[in-house]
Amino acid sequence: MARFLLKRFALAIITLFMVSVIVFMVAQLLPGNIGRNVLGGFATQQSVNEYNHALGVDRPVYVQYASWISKFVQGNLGSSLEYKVPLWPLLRPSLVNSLELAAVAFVLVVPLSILGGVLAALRRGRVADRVITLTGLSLTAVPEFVSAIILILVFGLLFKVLPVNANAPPGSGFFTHIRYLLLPAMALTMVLFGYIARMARAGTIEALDADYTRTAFLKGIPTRTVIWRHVLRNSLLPTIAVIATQMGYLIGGLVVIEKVFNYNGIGQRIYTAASNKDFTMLESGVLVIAIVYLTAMLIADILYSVLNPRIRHAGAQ
Amino acid sequence: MSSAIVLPDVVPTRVRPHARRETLRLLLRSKTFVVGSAIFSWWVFCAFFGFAIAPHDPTGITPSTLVGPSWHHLFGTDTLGEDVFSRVLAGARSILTIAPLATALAIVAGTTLGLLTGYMRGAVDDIVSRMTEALLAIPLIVLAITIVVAIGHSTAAIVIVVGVLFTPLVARTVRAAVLAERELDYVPAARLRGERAPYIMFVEILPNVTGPIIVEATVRLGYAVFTIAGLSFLGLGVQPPTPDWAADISNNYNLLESGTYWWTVLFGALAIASLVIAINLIADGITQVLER
Amino acid sequence: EPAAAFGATARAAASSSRLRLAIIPPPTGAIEPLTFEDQGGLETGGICGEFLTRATPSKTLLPELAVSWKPNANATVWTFKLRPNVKFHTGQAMTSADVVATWKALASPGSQALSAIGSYLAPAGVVAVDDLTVAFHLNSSVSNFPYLTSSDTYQAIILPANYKMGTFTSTPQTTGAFMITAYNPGVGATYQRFPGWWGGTAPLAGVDVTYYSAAAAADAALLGGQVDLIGQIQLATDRSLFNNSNVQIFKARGATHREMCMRVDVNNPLHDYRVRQAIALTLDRPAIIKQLFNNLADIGNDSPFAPVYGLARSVPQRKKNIPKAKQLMAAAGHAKGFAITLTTETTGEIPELAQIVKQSVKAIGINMTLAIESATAYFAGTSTGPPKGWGNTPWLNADLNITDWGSRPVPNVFLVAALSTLSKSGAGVWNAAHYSNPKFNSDVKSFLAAASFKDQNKYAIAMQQLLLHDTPVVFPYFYYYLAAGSKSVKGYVADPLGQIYLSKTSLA
Amino acid sequence: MSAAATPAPALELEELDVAYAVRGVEREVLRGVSFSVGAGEAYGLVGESGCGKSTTALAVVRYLPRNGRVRGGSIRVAGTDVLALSREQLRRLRADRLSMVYQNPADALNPAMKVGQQVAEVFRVHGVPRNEALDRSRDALVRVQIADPGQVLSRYPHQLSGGMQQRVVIAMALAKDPALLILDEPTTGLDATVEAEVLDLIAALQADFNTAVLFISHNLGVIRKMCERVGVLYAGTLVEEGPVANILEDPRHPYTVGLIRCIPRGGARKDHGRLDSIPGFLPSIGEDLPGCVFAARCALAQPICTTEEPAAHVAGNGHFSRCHFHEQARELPRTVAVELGRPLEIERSGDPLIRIDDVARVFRQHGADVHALAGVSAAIWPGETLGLVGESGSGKTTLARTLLGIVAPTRGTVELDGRVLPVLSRRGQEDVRQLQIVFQNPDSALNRRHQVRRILRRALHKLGDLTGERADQRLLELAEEVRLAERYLSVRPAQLSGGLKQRVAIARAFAGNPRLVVCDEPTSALDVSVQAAILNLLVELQVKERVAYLFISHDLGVVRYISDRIAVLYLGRLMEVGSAEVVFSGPHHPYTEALLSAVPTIDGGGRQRIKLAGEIPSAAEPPSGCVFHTRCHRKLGAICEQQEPPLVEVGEGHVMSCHIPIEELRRLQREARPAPAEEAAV
Ligand SMILES: Nc1ncnc2c1ncn2[C@@H]1O[C@H](COP(=O)(O)OP(=O)(O)OP(=O)(O)O)[C@@H](O)[C@H]1O
Ligand SMILES: Nc1ncnc2c1ncn2[C@@H]1O[C@H](COP(=O)(O)OP(=O)(O)OP(=O)(O)O)[C@@H](O)[C@H]1O
Ligand SMILES: [Mg+2]
Ligand SMILES: [Mg+2]
Repeated sequence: MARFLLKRFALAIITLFMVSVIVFMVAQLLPGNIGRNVLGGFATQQSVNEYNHALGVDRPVYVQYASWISKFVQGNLGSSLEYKVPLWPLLRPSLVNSLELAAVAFVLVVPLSILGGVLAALRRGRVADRVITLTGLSLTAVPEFVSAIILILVFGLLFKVLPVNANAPPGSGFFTHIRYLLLPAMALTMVLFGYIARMARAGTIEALDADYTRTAFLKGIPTRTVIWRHVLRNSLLPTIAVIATQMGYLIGGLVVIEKVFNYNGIGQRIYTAASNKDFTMLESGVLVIAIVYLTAMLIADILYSVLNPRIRHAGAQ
Repeated sequence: MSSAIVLPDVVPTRVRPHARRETLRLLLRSKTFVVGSAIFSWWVFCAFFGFAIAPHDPTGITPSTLVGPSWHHLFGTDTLGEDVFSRVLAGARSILTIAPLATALAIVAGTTLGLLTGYMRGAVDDIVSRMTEALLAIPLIVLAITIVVAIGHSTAAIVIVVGVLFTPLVARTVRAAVLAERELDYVPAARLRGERAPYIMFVEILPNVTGPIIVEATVRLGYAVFTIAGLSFLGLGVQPPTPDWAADISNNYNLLESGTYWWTVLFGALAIASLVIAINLIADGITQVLER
Repeated sequence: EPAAAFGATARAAASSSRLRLAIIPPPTGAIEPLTFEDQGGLETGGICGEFLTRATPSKTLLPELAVSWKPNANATVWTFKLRPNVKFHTGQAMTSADVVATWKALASPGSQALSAIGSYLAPAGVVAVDDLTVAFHLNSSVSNFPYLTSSDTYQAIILPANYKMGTFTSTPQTTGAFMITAYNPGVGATYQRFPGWWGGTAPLAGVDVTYYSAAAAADAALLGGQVDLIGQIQLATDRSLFNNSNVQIFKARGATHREMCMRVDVNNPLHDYRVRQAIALTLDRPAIIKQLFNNLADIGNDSPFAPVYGLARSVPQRKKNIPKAKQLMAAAGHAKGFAITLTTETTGEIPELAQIVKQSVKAIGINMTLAIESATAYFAGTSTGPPKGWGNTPWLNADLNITDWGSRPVPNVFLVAALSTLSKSGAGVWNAAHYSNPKFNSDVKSFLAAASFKDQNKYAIAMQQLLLHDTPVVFPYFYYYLAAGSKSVKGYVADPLGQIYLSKTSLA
Repeated sequence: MSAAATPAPALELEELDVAYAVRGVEREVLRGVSFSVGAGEAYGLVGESGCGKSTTALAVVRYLPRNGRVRGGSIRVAGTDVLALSREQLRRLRADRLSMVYQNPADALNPAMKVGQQVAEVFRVHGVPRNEALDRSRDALVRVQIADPGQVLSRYPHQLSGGMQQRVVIAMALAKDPALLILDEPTTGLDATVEAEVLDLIAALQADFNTAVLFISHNLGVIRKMCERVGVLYAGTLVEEGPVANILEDPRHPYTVGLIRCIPRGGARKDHGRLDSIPGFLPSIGEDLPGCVFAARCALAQPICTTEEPAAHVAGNGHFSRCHFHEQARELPRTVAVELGRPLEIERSGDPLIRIDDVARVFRQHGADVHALAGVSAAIWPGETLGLVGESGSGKTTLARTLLGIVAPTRGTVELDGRVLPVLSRRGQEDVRQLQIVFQNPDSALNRRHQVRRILRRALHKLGDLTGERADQRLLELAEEVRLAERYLSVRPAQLSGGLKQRVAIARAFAGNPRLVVCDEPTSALDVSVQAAILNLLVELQVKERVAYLFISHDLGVVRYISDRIAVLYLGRLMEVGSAEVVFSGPHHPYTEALLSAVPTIDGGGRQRIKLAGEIPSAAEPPSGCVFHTRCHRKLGAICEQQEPPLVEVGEGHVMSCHIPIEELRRLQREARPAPAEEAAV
């Protein structure tokens, strides 16, 4: 297992490298001369050149990449072109926010959708199944901004039970934070429920049809026990991976939701960076997300291999 | 015993009707598929004739702004006095041109890539797989936004961006299918006939992976709509006054908070939802039939 | 490290007498008085900063850090007496040295204030007379110069002589009633009441600013009771706040407006003044004002002379007149109309306005395509230098565009920067129509020099007529500057230019 | 019914009707099946694939697939009516009285749970405390002759070999000392040697537990070995039932007769004559069969057979047959003329067609080097058949693929007519044509999206250089040669039965008159009736085209029938090569000896079983010296562990790799076997 994880880790590193290359290339696409964008129209060409030189953006691309990435791995993310302040202090709170939101959404959606999926599987073909599957399908289908808006209307303005902005007032306690994050988290739940539930359902059905489940039943084990001990253990394995793959989206892909709830997540940061051509912010931000995502994947791998003896003993026979 | 009766091979043969027709029949039995395609075809119809059948000029600005739903204005009017009903009908066009084009692009490119990597394996495969992994590590919308901001949000740009970003995802699915296929003996059998790689990939394997590809295509289409709507909600969509569901929502959703004026948003939202749901229903139906 | 500080001070701040303020959109770039030019920036700076004088919607000028001022005979030298024992947030006392330092910087290259003052004032012209007296030696006579020293030249926040660029948000060092104690770019800022303020004690203990990028989110926050005040709102983007019993709208009639500029110097139909007139004649301005502002705007007469200025009122208002427009088109040889692209930005109601224009000009056969870009894209690129002196930024070079303009207490900037011929002195730097008319230029000079209102009006009328004829720019309306607050906000006065002046504001 | 004599039969089926709902339509699978299994009796259920064996079993344990339904009849287990039970009662029944073991042990065990937990569960349901349950589990494993139970209990299923897994499953099944044990093809998919082990085990256990056993299999040999009475199931109907010996030696139903004739028995060889076969195939489920279910394929069929359902005609001592003409059954005319295929005289003096010289192949599998082939040398002469036998994983397929060039050897060469052949991708079209293959599984060998015609035409084009007119012409001839009715040309493989598919595959292989065709277990996926037809076809083609075969199979009977020479492979090494006769009659290599002894024959008796010690070693770390020494029952001692015996000629054309001198072997093996059954049977 150790070597399995080592392999995964190595792969993650390679992937990370690829990400950095991709994002750097994409950033190069952004039009306009950095110095000009930053100094504005009235600056003289000469001062612009000086600025660019100071930034080193007049060097060949690969040199820039090298210096950027080498700084990055040393934990130096450089500073924002737009705000002219170090990046990390900007990104960190946003990242923390994103993680908080993701966490809340997670706590909501994972149990819910797994429950739904398993239930649907157990009631395969019956009404409950159809209902769960179709609701999930529909919820997933509705673009996040639509569901978000509706949630705001209902809970924020009609009943006034939940705050419509996700940012808890500074200094407020844990539960207040949660309260503030509830609406966006619910919106996310809507988006993800169908997807995860679907996977859980498929996995459970597969396990239900498996021979070993038959064996268990023929042993005369009570249904509930069979489901717990034999079916779920195998059926939820794939779901773990599925959930992990959503981390990227949960952390950095919430541009729309964050906009609607004016939540200062890393998605917003990157979005503004992109639209304001804040190259450094964009590059480092995306890389940070990638790191979080890959970490999540690694954790999933570990979980997976812990729960799945086949992998745990890979090579050991 | 030369007097042996040699029975000719006359037995009730199990020649079922043509496979493809069979599949179609099954599809038509599947409720989800039928409902889905019904809704979907309605929107396709609107994409073609929406402007024609719209009761009012979808881009006709009138002084009667924000009028609630009525017989004259079924879905009411928006802040510019444009008829929402007409805009919803006509709005199908923009999304139903961009999304399918993007998907088509992704499918064609992705399938080729998937076949190559799945059949050839080796270095190409590794590199592409890493690439895919890398792309998955970056939230798609973020990449999309960045590139669109970079190259400007023309229709072509969005089609290409979404298409390209979806390509590796499609490739991954196809690759998986191909990996399973290449283990089957008809592949070595072909090689033992002296067939060349391209023939094996496109003539032997491709027809056997159409199932997953079709499913993927429908699923992707759903995500394409989702993504493109998101972009256009963020203001990276078509130019006004061209009617566009997501854009109209994003222009009007601030009205909701007043409690009134819900009609300026609701119908667009329903339109998007119904379209994506329809697509998912179709995908669901196809999956069930193909994977039975 | 701002983020930490933000959290830190915030913890202490739960008292109800703190105003929760929504600013939209977030400042772009660093908060640097000398160089900021965006709404978010000037609002963030203005809350803690003060000026020599403060403009009011009623056009009267109030003393702030200056107590009195007077010109010489021909209004080329203005002498300001400064307020005694004013303290900076750093504790040091304000003297003429600080004012001179600030104003020399404002008059030097790289200062964004040049657009307002560059054409009259050189750094050398700013001199300290004594500890509390400063004299401005202008290179031409400007009768309404004091207005340019007011809060409306929003870069002109008085800073200590030893101010270091880039430290504005990290160390409180202005003179205002509130001192900025934390700033988190794109997220928010925190202000604390300044005990040593010369004006006494402000009612509010402090201000918590949250930046919003979507109006709807801010509205939701106000309606949901998460903010008390929104710096600027608009019917088009914040309709839900209007005729809502829980919301009070603060109006400031001013000269805030949109300019539809038509390049006069490229060879396309717009080159012909008759075409430009025709386009202007297709607009039904009262209807537009009703539709976009619910009548909270003054009608524009295609000149910067907003009704608030009371200038050139005698000139008849341009009205919608399709037949005439058609004639003009025909006369210009475009009876069949033509196709053209209108480039503009996604700011406030501008997209709607653009659509209305598109629809209006259909009547005279013009087929207009809209290219509506994000403000960033619209203002991106260079605005100086080749090819024609305006660089390559869309907003100064598109054949036909619509740009948002802030209010000014006096029309100087509009006349000098936006309509005069481009020159070293900084005139014409924002002349998006590339309009150039010697007569107009000289009228501008005379107008600026004219001491009496009567004379000013005379030149105004002349210019108004020139502009009506040449129509380089369509000024469809001057809309009121609006802010929105919860019912609990007391004593807040909206400012036409968007300064958020909170020293007299309180929460019930 | 004799079985009914015993007081409370362990199992009693009466007029059982089962149907599967396929797309809304209920299709009959079991049509009034009645039989009973007496307490302590072992009852066999045979029939070709798809006839309803598993369905019967699943119906008994009330675990039919979701779309399955018992439409009528009754099932009684030890007196209790299974169908009438409530959920809870059913659970109890399963917990106490009823057990089932099915085909694939790997799937039958939960991959995510330790074996220990899984076995313990059986006791836990009876409320036995955890650690006691564990102890009992240990005993259970001991009973199924697992060497160190503690070890096994703490492992996960995937860490056990197939044989081990099946033992565990059986242990679980017997742990509760059930009244009825259902075994559904418990050994299919296991290697001959392992199968023998497991069967012995079951036999032994059944003896001392005296549990009633319902033994399901399609292998008559196994049934004979394991059961007292047997029922022959065809198309969901029990067509014949009776004591095993009667059924096999004196069958009264044409179907049974046909089945038995299909099997290459005793010393049957291709040059002694063709095998008989049953034409056509099993009716698909739910087909409407008013008369005798077998009528369509029966050579005795008369009009009455298609209209009237035959009654059960009793032929004494509980032997009955549902056939209108049960007396004539034995005179069932052959469907294939016995016509002696003239033995091809093979000219071995000249150059061989193919020579494999010291071919080795190593696969890298997670970290370990798997030596699939370790220096194999062999030759095949034109027109001959070289049979290749060996347990699973011994390298048969790898050898074949190396020869074809699909797999590149890590060492050694493959020569065609004395020319060294490169790997496939570098072979010229001419060489490609020379060597073709028939795969084990026709489903995977044929492209399911291509019509038969297209498949064959392409083959003709690439291998036979034929196009247009001539191609069409040849196509028809080809179809004719493989007995493929023309109407099948225009369908897709999915619509063909296994046998027809294999015919298509063969036709494809012969499209360009190849000189060597590799047959990798070409019949192991087929039912015996079809297998016979395929074997006949292969022989015919060989006679006609003088093609050489490399014939791989697990089934020694089949190999013996079709091969001229036989090579025995073990862990990627040749143990013995010789003419079919010699290899079978001996003296043979100890391993060969063991293999032969493992095969259960219809004729019963046979040799006494030779137990092979331990498991097949992994090809990743092969034993030192003679790779077989770890399991060899004739192991000499140290020498076997240290020196690898050379492959020496021990008789003309008979080579062997063993330290024991040939004469010694002959003597030992004489003693071991008083009266060899084969010679008798020839
Ligand atoms: N769930 C199902 N739905 C529809 N048809 C089925 C189902 N399960 C089995 N069948 C069909 O019912 C028939 C009998 O199946 P069954 O598995 O009992 O045959 P079998 O004798 O066990 O065959 P084998 O020897 O291959 O195991 C076959 O034709 C099979 O295709
Ligand atoms: N592609 C491969 N990669 C890794 N190992 C392989 C590969 N192919 C075969 N092997 C290993 O080589 C050994 C021989 O395999 P092979 O398939 O030749 O045996 P076989 O005699 O054909 O078995 P069977 O009778 O089950 O078909 C086995 O241990 C197998 O695991
Ligand atoms: Mg079966
Ligand atoms: Mg094999």
